[in-house]
Amino acid sequence: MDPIATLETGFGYWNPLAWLIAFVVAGIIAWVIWSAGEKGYRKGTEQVKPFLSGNAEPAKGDVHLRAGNLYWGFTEALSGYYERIVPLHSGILNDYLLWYLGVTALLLVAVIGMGI
Amino acid sequence: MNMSRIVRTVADISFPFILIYGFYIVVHGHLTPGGGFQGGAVIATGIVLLVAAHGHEAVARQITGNLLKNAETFGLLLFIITALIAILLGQGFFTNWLANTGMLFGTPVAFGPGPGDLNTAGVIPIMNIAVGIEVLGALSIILYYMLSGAQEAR
Amino acid sequence: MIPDIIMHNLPAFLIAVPMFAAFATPLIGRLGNERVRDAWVLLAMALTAAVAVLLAAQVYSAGTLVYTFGGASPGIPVPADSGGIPVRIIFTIDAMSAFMALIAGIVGFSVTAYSMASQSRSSGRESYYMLLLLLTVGVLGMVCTGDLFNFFVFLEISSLAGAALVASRVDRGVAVEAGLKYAVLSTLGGLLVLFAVALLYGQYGSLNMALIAHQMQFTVLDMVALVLLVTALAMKCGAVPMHFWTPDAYSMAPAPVTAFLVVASQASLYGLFRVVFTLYNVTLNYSLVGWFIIIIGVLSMVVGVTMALPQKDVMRLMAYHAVSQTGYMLLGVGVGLAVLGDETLMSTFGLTAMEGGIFHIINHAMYKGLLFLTAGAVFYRTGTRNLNQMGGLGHNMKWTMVFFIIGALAIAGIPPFNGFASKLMIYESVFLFNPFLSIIAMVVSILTLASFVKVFHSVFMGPQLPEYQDVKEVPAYMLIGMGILALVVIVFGLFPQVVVDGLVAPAASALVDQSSYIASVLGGI
Amino acid sequence: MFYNLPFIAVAVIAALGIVTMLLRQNLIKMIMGLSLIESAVNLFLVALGYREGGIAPIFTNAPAGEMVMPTVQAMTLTNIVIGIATTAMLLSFVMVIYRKYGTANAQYMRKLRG
Amino acid sequence: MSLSGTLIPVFIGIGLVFNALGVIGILRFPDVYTRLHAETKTTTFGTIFLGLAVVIYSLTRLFDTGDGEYLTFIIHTVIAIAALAITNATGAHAIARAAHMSGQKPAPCVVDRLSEAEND
Amino acid sequence: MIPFIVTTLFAFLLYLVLTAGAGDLVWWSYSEIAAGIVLSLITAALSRTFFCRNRDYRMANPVRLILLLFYIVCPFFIEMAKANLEVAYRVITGRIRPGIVRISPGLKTDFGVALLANSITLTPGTLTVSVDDDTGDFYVHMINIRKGLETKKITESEDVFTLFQFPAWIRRIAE
Amino acid sequence: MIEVIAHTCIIAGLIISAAMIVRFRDLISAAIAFGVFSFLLSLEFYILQAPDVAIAEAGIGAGLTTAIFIIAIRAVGRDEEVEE
Amino acid sequence: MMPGIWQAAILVIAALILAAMIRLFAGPTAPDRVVALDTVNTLTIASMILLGVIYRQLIFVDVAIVYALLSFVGTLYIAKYIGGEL
Amino acid sequence: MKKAVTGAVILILCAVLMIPVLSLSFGSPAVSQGMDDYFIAHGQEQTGANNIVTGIVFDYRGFDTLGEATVLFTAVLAVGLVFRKLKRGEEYEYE
Repeated sequence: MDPIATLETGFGYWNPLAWLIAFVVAGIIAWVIWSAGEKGYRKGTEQVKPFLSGNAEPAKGDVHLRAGNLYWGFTEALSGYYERIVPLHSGILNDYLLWYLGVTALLLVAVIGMGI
Repeated sequence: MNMSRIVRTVADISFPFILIYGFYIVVHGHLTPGGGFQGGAVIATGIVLLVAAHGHEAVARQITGNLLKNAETFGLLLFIITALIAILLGQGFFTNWLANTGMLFGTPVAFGPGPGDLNTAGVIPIMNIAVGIEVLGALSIILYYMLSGAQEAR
Repeated sequence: MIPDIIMHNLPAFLIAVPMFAAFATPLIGRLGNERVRDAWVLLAMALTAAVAVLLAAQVYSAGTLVYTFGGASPGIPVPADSGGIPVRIIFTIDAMSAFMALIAGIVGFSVTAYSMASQSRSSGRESYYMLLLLLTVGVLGMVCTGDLFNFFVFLEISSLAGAALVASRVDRGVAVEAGLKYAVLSTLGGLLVLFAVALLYGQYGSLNMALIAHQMQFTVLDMVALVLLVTALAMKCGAVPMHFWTPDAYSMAPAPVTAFLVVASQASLYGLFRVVFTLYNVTLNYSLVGWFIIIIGVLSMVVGVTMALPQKDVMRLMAYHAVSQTGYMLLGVGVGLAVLGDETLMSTFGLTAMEGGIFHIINHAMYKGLLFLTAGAVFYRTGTRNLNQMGGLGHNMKWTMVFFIIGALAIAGIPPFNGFASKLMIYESVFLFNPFLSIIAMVVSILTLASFVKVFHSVFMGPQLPEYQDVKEVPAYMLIGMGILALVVIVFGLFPQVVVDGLVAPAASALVDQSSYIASVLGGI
Repeated sequence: MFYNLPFIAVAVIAALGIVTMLLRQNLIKMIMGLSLIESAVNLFLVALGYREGGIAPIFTNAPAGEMVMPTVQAMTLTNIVIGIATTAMLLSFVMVIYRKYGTANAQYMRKLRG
Repeated sequence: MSLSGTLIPVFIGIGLVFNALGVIGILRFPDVYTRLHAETKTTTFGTIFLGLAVVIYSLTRLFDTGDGEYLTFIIHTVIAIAALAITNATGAHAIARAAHMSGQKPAPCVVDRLSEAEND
Repeated sequence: MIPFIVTTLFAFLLYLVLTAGAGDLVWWSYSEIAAGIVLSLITAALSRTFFCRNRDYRMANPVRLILLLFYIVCPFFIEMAKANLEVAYRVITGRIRPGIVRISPGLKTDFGVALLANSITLTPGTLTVSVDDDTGDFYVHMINIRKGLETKKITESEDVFTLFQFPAWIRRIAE
Repeated sequence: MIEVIAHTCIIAGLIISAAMIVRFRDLISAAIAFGVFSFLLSLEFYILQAPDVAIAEAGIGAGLTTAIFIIAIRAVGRDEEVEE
Repeated sequence: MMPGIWQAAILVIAALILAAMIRLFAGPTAPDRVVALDTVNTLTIASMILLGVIYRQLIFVDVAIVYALLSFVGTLYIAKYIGGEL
Repeated sequence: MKKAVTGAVILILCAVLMIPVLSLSFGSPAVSQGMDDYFIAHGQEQTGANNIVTGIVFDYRGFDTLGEATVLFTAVLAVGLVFRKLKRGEEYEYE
């Protein structure tokens, strides 16, 4: 293996080329399996038509999941967190300045308190 | 949209004086308090005074925005080219390549208090003039823009 | 091949070329038509990038470079009769500076190429190009300078140019709101930086970083100055909880500007590292400041990624990811700082953590720039950034989709792209320092992947929507801009060790090694 | 202590500027606060370089005496010009915001949030 | 020498007295126009006298030392005072006019021909 | 062309006054004079249209300038001193009787109007509030109106100025 | 000693005018107070032997900044709106 | 010659500046405040001329000229705004 | 709550701003003034400018001045950019 592509992290190593080769091998295997599929499949016939739970597939525009619907469960589960964190981004300039100066004051107290 | 006749007349009469005084500050920057920024600001304030007296459209007909923009660009280019020439002469960027050479602006100066001579200080007068032109253009054009924006707002 | 006069004055040209180009742009624009002006700007950016590359080559081969402005011979920083005090402005370019300049050069060039097409429909293009060049000047000056006041001046240049570019789409006023927030915060930060510089000057009577670092006493005033500098620069680089301007500014700016603003904020990050490592190094209370940086890093990672998940504006989502990724850099370098005093810990994992953090800087600049550019490409064709209204663009914008996939996989840390390499270094080294932090970093990485899956799905996947039937691929200039960055991402991903050995490790060791920095300026004291 | 007058002025003016920026909602007022802080920094710089009984660092017709420190004055000049540039830019932003939003109050300037 | 030695304190005294009167005037008078009277006339006059004191001082120095710089000093002082007089008067006029245009009436006013002229 | 020359001369004169005492060529040095010429030309190029707005070159006459100087030193200064004493009296006693009156000096030129207005503002208890652009009438705020003056529609300038008749002086100078 | 007292007076004026800037609700009044502040700051620079800075502050602070603030106030409205 | 007289004059002028600030604070309308501004301006110029003598730095009077010429601009703009002409 | 935090922040920053008042001494600046003494001693001969401040602004620290001029230029560009006349159809949607 070409050592040039190996990343020594100090604890182990990682080789992207090996990973790529593994990826290609997996792809070849998949292709072999795919090409060994059913021979009787013909395009343009009734058998191509997809069904969802026995019903005909709805129009294409309807099945597209819009972005707002994704991860609804995640945000719902963490709603307690989000209810706290989103109002912090209030859009008010005074608040932003207060955060900045507040962190400055906090660190000032910490550093000077520790230093003296 | 403009002030009374008295203010206009006084502004007209004092404008050349402010201008020549600003130039005096600029070219004497290396001798007396002042320099490019201060002189440029004085001249720009003179233009601001005219704008106050006559309204900015009337002034912009005489001293156009394009003229001021060109002045700004010209000043900056003169400044950076003056600094770049030093590289061509084999010295570092921003070297004072005229000082103490005896050429224009190159009269050597001895240490200690003295009356001062206009013909000294190398590239500093050139840079003073460049910065003066730039500042005068920049500050006045800012005012022009803001006035036109303010009129658009109403 | 290249004349000596250029090779000797590379640091000067690094600033002078884009600056001169910016000043001359109105002139060129008046002489020729728009095409000539575009070519001029592109040429200037290319020259800047070339100078940056040459400079990096010089620095990496010959060590720290010192350039004195105004001196008859630029290589001699300290005049003979001044008693060992450098009186002029000095550029001190070590490996870290050259590394940052390289990033700015690459991203700047690809962003300019992209802008040639993406800005073609908007007015005020001349000002736009000039401001972009000036923003580059600000960033390059910030990373190269060795003088505190000069640092402040360049900080102001980059703040003002950045704010103006953010506000450049004035139509609805929203962009101006973002620009105002950015400008007010960064001006206040700049003033506090100047206050800190004044405090340092009041004690040591000098403005040169090396000399101040050499004489540093760490009195109470130094502590105040340290805090003011650290918080101001952390605010400028968008660390939580001072990150609030970041999503606003990043999402409202034109896409190429956002891609470059990432570099600008990383220049602030560089300033932060420079302050804690070079200016204060041995005198510093390592663990406290180190832990401060670690904490704001972890907060940035978590808050950034969680805020990114429910966003529906694609630019805003990516902006929160920029906050999150900044956290990785802060974490890596913060761990290095926290163990700076301990030789054994430093050699076991501290240096590796820092290398990871610094490697992540360049990776982040590349892939985040790429992602912003793809978002801009989508916006260019569809006119919307709302994820809820998009879909099925993959059918028509194949190249954009490919570039997006590359960027998204890289940011999520999927092998074999470059994000994985740097994140791996951070995970492993931080695990030895504190396993908990490492786990948080991994979780954040997973959430990053999740949110980019969301973007990918809702923008490119799905059936062709009726309103986007006749969307075409973006113009070639934009593809060139994205292509350069994608190429860098892939190359860095495939050959990480080369990059780490050649670029990152020297930068990290230059950052840690304060004494050689001082010696290069003051000459072996 | 008593003689640290300019430094006291610096502290008070900077504190007043910070108060203005934190507590006032009008954007122009906040920019005035920013200008106050900037003036305070300028005064701080100049006061740092003052030497007791010194004269201005100009040799033209100068009387005899020790000179005050010139570097800080150069820095202050730079900062003054930067200050006017920043102020002009911020004020023009505020003008545009007023035109688009109909308000110059920071509490209502919050279309970007969340 | 003795002449200048007495003149300078006298002039400074006059100048300070008039400046003080001006400040008292702006504090005491009832409305903006009368305050402008105090401000414009007395402070300008007082400053002119202070400037005269400075000029006399410089003249004595000029005759003592023969330095060209004192000549410059005198000229610049005179210019400063001239500029001050012109700008002060014009500024006072501008403020008075603006105050009147903004609808501020003179408070204990005997006669106001301007408002009458505007109302016509 | 004439405005340019007039403005140049004016600016050059000012420059010479500003830099007096710099060198050995009488009071100036050669470089100062060279710089002065160049700068005056630039100044004239920028400001000639403002300086000579009405193409009125009466004030370029040296006799008028000398008269102006005399006017400022003698009558004007005396009136000013008197005015100040009066205002001082008013300040101390608080006895005022203010009002705005209209006077009609009949001046035409801009310079004359401005000069008179500034003179009025700096002298006897009067303050120019406004000036009518068409007729050249002044609206003057007086701090103490003598009894009986308020009834006149247009106040005579003799009632305002007691020692010296400013309008006459200024007519002699500027018109 | 006299100079110190005069200096104290000027510093006091500086602080008072700064406080007025903060306190005035009327933006025009605040701008006027800003003008006074600039004057006194310039005088302070003058006392601290920095004539260059004093000229810059006089030209920029007293003239231009006031003008720019006034223009902005003209566009934005005079009263400082207070949150209900 | 009396050495302290210039300093005493400065002291008086500084006190007068403080007194003028009362009008700045109290002035019921904006024009009143502008009157205070003009007063402070005049007094500042006076003190600058005097300080030029005290410091024996004769070139300092340049600052006073700049002041006298330019402080007028701010006044004009405020007057213009108050008069509703801007 | 927010008011208390604001007050605390202001108080802390005021206290910190008082530190220079107590520890720096006005009138007798830094211990090492080598740079300024160098400028005063050599500036006049090296640059030829009688005004040392101008000498520093344009010679020793001329690069800062270039940056400062650039800041002014940037501000002009910014003001011109936000007040520019928009082309027709150059409106972007938001929300």
